[in-house]
Amino acid sequence: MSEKLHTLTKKDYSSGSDVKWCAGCGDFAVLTQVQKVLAEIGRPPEEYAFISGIGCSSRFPYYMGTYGYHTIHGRALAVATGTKTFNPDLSVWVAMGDGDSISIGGNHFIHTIRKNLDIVCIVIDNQIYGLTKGQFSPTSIKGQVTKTSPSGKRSLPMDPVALALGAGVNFVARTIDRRPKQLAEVLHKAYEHKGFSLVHVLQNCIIFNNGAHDDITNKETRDEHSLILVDGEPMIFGKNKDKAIVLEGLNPKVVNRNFVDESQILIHHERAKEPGLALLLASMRAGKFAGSKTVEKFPIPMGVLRNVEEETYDSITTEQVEKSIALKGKGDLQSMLNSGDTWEIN
Amino acid sequence: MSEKLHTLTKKDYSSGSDVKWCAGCGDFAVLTQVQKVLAEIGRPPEEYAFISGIGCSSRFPYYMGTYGYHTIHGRALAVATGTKTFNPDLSVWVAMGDGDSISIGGNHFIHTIRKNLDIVCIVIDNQIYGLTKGQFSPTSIKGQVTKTSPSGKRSLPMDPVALALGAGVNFVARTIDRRPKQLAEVLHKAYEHKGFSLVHVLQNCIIFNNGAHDDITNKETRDEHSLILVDGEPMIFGKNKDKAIVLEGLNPKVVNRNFVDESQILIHHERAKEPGLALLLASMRAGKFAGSKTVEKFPIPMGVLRNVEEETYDSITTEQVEKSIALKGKGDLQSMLNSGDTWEIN
Amino acid sequence: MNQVAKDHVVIRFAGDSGDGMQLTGSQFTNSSALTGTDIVTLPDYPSEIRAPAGTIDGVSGFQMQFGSQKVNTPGDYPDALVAMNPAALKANIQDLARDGYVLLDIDAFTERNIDKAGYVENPISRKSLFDKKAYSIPITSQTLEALKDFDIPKKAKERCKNFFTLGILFWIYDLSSDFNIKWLKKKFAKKPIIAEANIKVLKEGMIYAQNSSMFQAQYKIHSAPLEKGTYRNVSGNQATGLGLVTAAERAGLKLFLGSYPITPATEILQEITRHKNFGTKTTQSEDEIGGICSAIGASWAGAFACTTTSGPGLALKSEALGLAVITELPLVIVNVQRGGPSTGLPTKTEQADLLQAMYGRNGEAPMPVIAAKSPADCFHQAIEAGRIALKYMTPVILLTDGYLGNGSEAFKIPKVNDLPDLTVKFRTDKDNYQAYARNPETLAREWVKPGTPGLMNRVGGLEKDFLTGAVSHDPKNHDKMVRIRQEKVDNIANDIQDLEVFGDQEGGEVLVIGWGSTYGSIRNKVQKYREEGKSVSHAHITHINPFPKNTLEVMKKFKKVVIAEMNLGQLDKLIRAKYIIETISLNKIQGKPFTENEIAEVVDELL
Amino acid sequence: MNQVAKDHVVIRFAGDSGDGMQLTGSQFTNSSALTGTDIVTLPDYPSEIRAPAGTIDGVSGFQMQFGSQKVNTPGDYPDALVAMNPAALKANIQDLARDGYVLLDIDAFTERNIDKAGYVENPISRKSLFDKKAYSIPITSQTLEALKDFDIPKKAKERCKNFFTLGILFWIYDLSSDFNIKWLKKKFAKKPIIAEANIKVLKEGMIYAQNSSMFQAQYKIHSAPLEKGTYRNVSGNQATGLGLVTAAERAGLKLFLGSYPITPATEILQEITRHKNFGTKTTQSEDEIGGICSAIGASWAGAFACTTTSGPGLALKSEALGLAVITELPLVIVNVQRGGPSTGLPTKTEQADLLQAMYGRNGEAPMPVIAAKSPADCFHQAIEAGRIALKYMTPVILLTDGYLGNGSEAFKIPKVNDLPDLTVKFRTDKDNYQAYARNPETLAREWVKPGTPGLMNRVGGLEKDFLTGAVSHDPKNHDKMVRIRQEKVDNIANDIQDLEVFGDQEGGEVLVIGWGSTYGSIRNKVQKYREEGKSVSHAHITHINPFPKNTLEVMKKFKKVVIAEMNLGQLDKLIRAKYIIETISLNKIQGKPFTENEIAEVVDELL
Ligand SMILES: Cc1ncc(C[n+]2csc(CCOP(=O)(O)OP(=O)(O)O)c2C)c(N)n1
Ligand SMILES: Cc1ncc(C[n+]2csc(CCOP(=O)(O)OP(=O)(O)O)c2C)c(N)n1
Ligand code: SF4
Ligand code: SF4
Ligand SMILES: [Mg+2]
Ligand SMILES: [Mg+2]
Repeated sequence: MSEKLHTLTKKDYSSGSDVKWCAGCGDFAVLTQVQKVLAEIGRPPEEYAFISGIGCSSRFPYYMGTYGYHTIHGRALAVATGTKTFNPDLSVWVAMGDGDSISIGGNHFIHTIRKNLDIVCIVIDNQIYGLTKGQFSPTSIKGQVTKTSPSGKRSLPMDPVALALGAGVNFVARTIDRRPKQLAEVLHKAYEHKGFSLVHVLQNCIIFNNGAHDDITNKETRDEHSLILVDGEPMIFGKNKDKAIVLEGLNPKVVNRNFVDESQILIHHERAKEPGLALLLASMRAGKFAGSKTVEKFPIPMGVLRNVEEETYDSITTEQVEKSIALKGKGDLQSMLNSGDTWEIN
Repeated sequence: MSEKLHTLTKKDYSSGSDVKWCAGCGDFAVLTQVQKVLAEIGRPPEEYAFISGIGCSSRFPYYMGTYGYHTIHGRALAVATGTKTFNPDLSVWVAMGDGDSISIGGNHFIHTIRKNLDIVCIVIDNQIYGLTKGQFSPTSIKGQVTKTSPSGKRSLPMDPVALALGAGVNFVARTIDRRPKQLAEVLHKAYEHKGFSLVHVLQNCIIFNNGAHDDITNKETRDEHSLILVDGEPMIFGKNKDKAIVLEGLNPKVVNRNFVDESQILIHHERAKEPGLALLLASMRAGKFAGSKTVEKFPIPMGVLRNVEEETYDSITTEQVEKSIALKGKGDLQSMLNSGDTWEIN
Repeated sequence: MNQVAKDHVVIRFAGDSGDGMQLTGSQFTNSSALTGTDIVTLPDYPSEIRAPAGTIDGVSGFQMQFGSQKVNTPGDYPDALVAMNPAALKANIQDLARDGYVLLDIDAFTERNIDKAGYVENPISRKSLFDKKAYSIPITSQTLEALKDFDIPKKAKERCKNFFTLGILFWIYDLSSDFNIKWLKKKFAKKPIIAEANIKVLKEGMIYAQNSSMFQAQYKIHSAPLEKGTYRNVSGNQATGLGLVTAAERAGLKLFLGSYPITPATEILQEITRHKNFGTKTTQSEDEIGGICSAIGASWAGAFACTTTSGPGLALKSEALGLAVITELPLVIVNVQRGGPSTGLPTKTEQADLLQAMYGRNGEAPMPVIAAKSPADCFHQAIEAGRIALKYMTPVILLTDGYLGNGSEAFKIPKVNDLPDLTVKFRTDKDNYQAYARNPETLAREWVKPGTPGLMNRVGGLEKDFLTGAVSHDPKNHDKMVRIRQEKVDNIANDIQDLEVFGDQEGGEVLVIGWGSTYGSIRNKVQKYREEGKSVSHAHITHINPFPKNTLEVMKKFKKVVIAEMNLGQLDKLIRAKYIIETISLNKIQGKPFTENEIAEVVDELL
Repeated sequence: MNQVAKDHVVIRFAGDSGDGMQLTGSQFTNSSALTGTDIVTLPDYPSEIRAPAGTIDGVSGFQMQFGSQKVNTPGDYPDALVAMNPAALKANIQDLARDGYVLLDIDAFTERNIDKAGYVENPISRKSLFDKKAYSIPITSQTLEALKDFDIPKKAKERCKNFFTLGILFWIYDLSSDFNIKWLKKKFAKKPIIAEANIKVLKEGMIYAQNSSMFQAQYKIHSAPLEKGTYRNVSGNQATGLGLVTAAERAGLKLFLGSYPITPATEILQEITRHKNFGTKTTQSEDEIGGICSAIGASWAGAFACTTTSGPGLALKSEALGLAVITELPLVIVNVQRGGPSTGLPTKTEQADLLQAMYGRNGEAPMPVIAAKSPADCFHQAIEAGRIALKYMTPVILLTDGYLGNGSEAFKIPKVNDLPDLTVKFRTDKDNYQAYARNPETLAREWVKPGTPGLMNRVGGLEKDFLTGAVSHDPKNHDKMVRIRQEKVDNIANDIQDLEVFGDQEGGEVLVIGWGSTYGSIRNKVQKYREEGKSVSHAHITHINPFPKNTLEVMKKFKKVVIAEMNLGQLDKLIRAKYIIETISLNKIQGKPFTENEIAEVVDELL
């Protein structure tokens, strides 16, 4: 590390390149918070590797004053797997769009989660293909009219959070470009979490899907439509904090807070060992699921849904290498070549 | 349909080709039950399309007396998407191994589920790569020693059922090669279910992973390790039916049946609209999850976990075509070519 | 007012992404086309990411050429440049023809904009910055003035300014505004006030030009001697989409398209999605592999199946292409080439996917490859690709590129009955069916639709018996099958048009061979050579695999053969390998076709 | 007993998958190698799916040749065939050399087995079925008899029968059983009774052969004049794995391998996974794309990164290869070719991925391509691939094939210090760093490890400025970069060995050019021609992209150039396109290299 550690600021994590997103694009907020959080963490910029795929959001690495790799569409996590497994000392961050991460990149998404690679993975979800100018993505809502769905999208959206839980994720949070404080908080926790840390950021594409998240950003409606998760606290929401989530059998239910006993209200535990609570929260898919016959409307849970730890892929890999050295001794090339059944020709 | 409908038998659904699986391979049981079930359904063989990828299990179509396509590794569902969307009259069945379906084929797996394509999808899971002679697969257990994990597999297994639920599956069942009756029952239900129907079949690869499912097939242990789901019935298991599942908060718990009130025992409802119950069942991952810090041991739930219906991709596609014809009239080539701004040169 | 007749004119419209330059350009194009001139257009979108307004990165352009002769390209150097702000001026001024002029909105030359464009001082004041003719017109203020009585927001008024520009150009080139006015009324049928405002501004523009003393002359481009018929303006991507729908109909089949968005191919998917009333089904897949695989699944089920993409997407489809080859199913793959390698230059054109199209898959997996030469030709080559695919039961790759896909030209609308009949017969006869028995002439196997009673069969990616189609590991059978798959493709040479020579039919000094979108620029230059009496000829290859049978014969008639392509010599490699003939490779990899000068640099030396 | 000296002998071991033929074969091979003979082996596994015991589909084979001269191939036609059951006999008898003999286990010729093999009657009774010498020996019953006093299950006793066979062969070829006995003791250290049993049976086999009157002679193969040194037997896949580990060590780097299992390449991954104590890290990815992408990510982080696969897998890696090209990172891609197209013939060999290796990606994406010629050569070419990748900062494709990968030969173990020094220097100097500045000689850019203070930079798949590496859409810069990437690869021609001629150095009648695994079969035949005094020479190409600088010069010295490959003429296409020279293409696509006859058929005509 550099000798004279000046206090690192946001600027130390900026590459200084012109940022080329559309004015008003939600990506700016994510960039700002990431840079701010890195400054707060205080590790020198060279220890970070930012990796992305292709998409508006995937331009991310170009704007970071760290090492960066803008790879190909959908493959950021696959590339990151090599980077982090090979050099676990790097702090590896991946930024991707909804299409990049769970359309073309879906297979790497679920498998990098399964492996529990120790990285921070930010999925910037505008529910549209931005860079290619407005086709639907897996997260677009059913019936949504886009350039490739003029008669309406034909399938229900895929939820990155639910998918990640299905793949066995240990840290997952959801937040939104318009809640910078929560975004920063969640990024801090994601950084601190050992293992794959998914941060799902709802983001507004002002050009091709403006207002997709209006219900949870508009002053008038947002409090009714979002459930801010606080570890150890009961799940209460609404402008007047008058609504609460209770359990009815196995299912969550929205109730008027005044009509239930406080003790009945579900308490959030992000570190609950069992995945039940996180799964339940992930199953609360707000109004976005229009057209579904089986999904009820709920406020959308935001914050850290789950935060537990398991061994990471990169650390087990390193451990296996170390064990092998301990067992067989540090590799010696000549002995490796000479091993097995050999014979001499004289 | 053919004029003289003779009573169809299992044989009518066999291609008559020599079956080339190893003696004792669990794949035989699956083949037999599928042929039997088709005979019971009674539709003529030409109305079925069996599609597979690459793997031992993917030889399936060659043995069926129906139309069949043995495609490439991991792509069976992608091919099936075209077949079924184009011709919804066909009954499309896909058979794949664990590697084929959720390793290389993982992206098509989650997206075909998301689209809710109306097919039957059989994942034959031996927790190993059979055809390539014994490398680990995503479903292999952590620490498992295989040809490519001589020091033990480095990650927890991926569970096809949990993954499918994360992707939003509406019908999902789990069964095993050694329970032919349950297998047949589940296949019938999968066929009847409109939409993507996942049948996860645990299967024994006698050559490369023999005994992987011993705990749930051995006479002595199986009743303690499997929870047979019966719609509308309480969840009871154990050799002496002395164990039961109850809910503790949001988490399932195994209890001695004698020490709880019958009414506390969880009742299985495969048609529950909310996904909570299915998610809870999927989170019960039996002893296989050795090495996990967060997963408790449970009996493995077998039978239909979830069975609800949503609109299917193929039917909405057809509907959109029909609506377009109703609106614009049946396509006329000359008018299509002449549409837009035209001018005459004389 | 004096009127000067001109043979052809090139105009480039440039402004901020929000300035509506694409619209202005196409409106002008259509109005001109209506007078019977030939037209070719090319939009130039800003590179992938939207940049801040007013910057060079945010400039959007649209170039068009119209002429009283066949015009083959949107032109090398604009005769007129419309620059709606300083950035547009800066980004384009260097391309202006020697005697060209600039038309600019002086209102946009504010200090802030000048600064954003990266100019140090106002370029208009500094004569030396461009010694070109410039018409500085207060377009924005004139627009606002014209609309002062309209009760609409100022923003909406400002948005009309491109119609003021259009009006000026209409006057300069003596075009009627009738078409435009009709279009505005239709477009804003629900907001008549906006239609009115635009119409008002358009007319004021025309009046302004007429009254101003700036313009010394009006230019007149007479109608071109085009074939009689009904025309429309089509882009290559649109034409490809229409061609595929047409091929399906002519085959009596339903179209299925499996695709994944990618620049610059996405519009084909978007076009086809609009024609559901033909029974067309499309699926936007999770990725390119899903795109081609779903198409293969549909083809197996009896569809006329297609997949569309650009270079990186074609790379992803490599493995599945092999499956289509070995299971011998019809399939059209459209590859709209862009700058490579890797993500490369996604919005620029290139011809560097040819060898990938030929060889980008494991094993011996031959596949016909054809290329369209102009936006309208995309329509015909889409049908040709369908014809070959269906007749020979094979995947076929159709190569176009960003220049063709985005560019447009006048398209003579064919009479449906004049189009090839591609009628397909499925096998339904149960007797003696063998899945890999071949038609002795085409070597195609028969197509059976799943669902057909009595013909149940299984296909797959493993090598198969030459007759039954059952899996076969027999070495001799494999050798036979590898050769027969090659023969089937080679054999198509008997069923395609001869290579035509433009120029010296009996041979001469130099033959320039091209393929794909360089057609127009090569043809123009060769035409000039010939007008100068020089022995330069042009042959343009549409069928690349297999080549037309007379290809060698044609080349041998010329002393020198130049192969011009936007890559490092890919067609050249194929020709040399096949014919063992000395050639001169002319390469340019700059995201655009050759200028006349660039061809001259090489060809002049040979004369 | 009379002993007959023999130059070389080819033995094929064939039996049911469970009969341990691979083991028997390699044990015999090692015992022979210890006497100093040269050896080459080739296993022939049953096709992908395990078939019922006793059937033709279930037959597993292992062929080996040993000789008192360099033997280059496992041999065309076996001199001895060991057939452990009727199916093994039926599947192999047609390949037996004219004067070859069969050794069979008569106990296995039960009615049931005869029937399963598809024989109508007992082939042994029907003399006409094979007019070859046959030794029918009651191997199973003799084995059981030998073990009658052993207290182990009958199954376990039966499993010893292959050692009885081995004993017989040891006697016939006068080999010592010492090595074998040692091996058994070690292998069954924990089950000494099994070791004992096998040793007993082995000795009984030798005694049986000696005592039986069947065998008129013992054959003696004297030791070959091999270079002095320590040898071991390696398969090509093993050698490739060892070569990659070696290259990393010689470069002072850690090896990273990202791979996905696929026949016949999986063993390389399996081999490398064993050498973790070198700091080697491997990942079995979710798919081939994950395999190459993780390798690219590791290379970017400073690893010596590799990915291994076979044809269909290489197809899937196409897109990512382009990313490695444009970001100019070192990477070794090993492609173990198999029969194509599509899934094709996964267990058979072929050379039909060459053009895919050359051109299978979008845009102009040149990449060095080299090929190994024998199992042991895989070791050296893995190092050579590493050398080029690291020195030139480029992905390199190493082509081997199923024949090399599974086959084995005697490998002279090099002294580590004699191996090339591949030491790599990472850039750490902060001053004046430009990400795309190039070494003027190699044209390589510098390698910076993320983590290095002060050198933070961003790379990616978009076209980049020739110096700074920043994204650039400039047309001229793109043209320059496309050409420089090509030049960098072409330039490697200055840094590789000249093409060598075996035969007429000054030129002659016929030059046979080959590449890859056909080396042995071409060399053998050419050697015979030369012994007959005929002017036939052989040149074997290792570096395919770029070719050695003297390639044209070499070819021009010969009247006829024959290019022999296991495909439809892929190297031939490259040579013709590059050198515009007439060649004769000799092709075979039957899953195995040429026999001498097949070469003669073409070459004889030219003499
Ligand atoms: C292999 C490949 N396929 C397709 C594309 C085209 N493409 C680029 S970005 C993109 C999707 C962008 O959407 P998303 O990932 O949601 O990012 P956003 O632009 O919305 O931030 C697509 C389809 C590509 N570059 N490469
Ligand atoms: C593109 C590609 N990659 C790899 C392979 C090699 N391969 C064939 S089957 C298989 C996995 C088989 O395992 P699974 O899917 O679990 O099926 P099983 O054989 O166990 O039934 C692999 C890796 C291939 N054929 N194609
Ligand atoms: S198109 Fe949308 S996502 Fe892309 S930069 Fe613009 S606002 Fe942001
Ligand atoms: S290898 Fe395993 S999965 Fe494959 S056929 Fe044999 S027993 Fe079945
Ligand atoms: Mg998006
Ligand atoms: Mg398996």
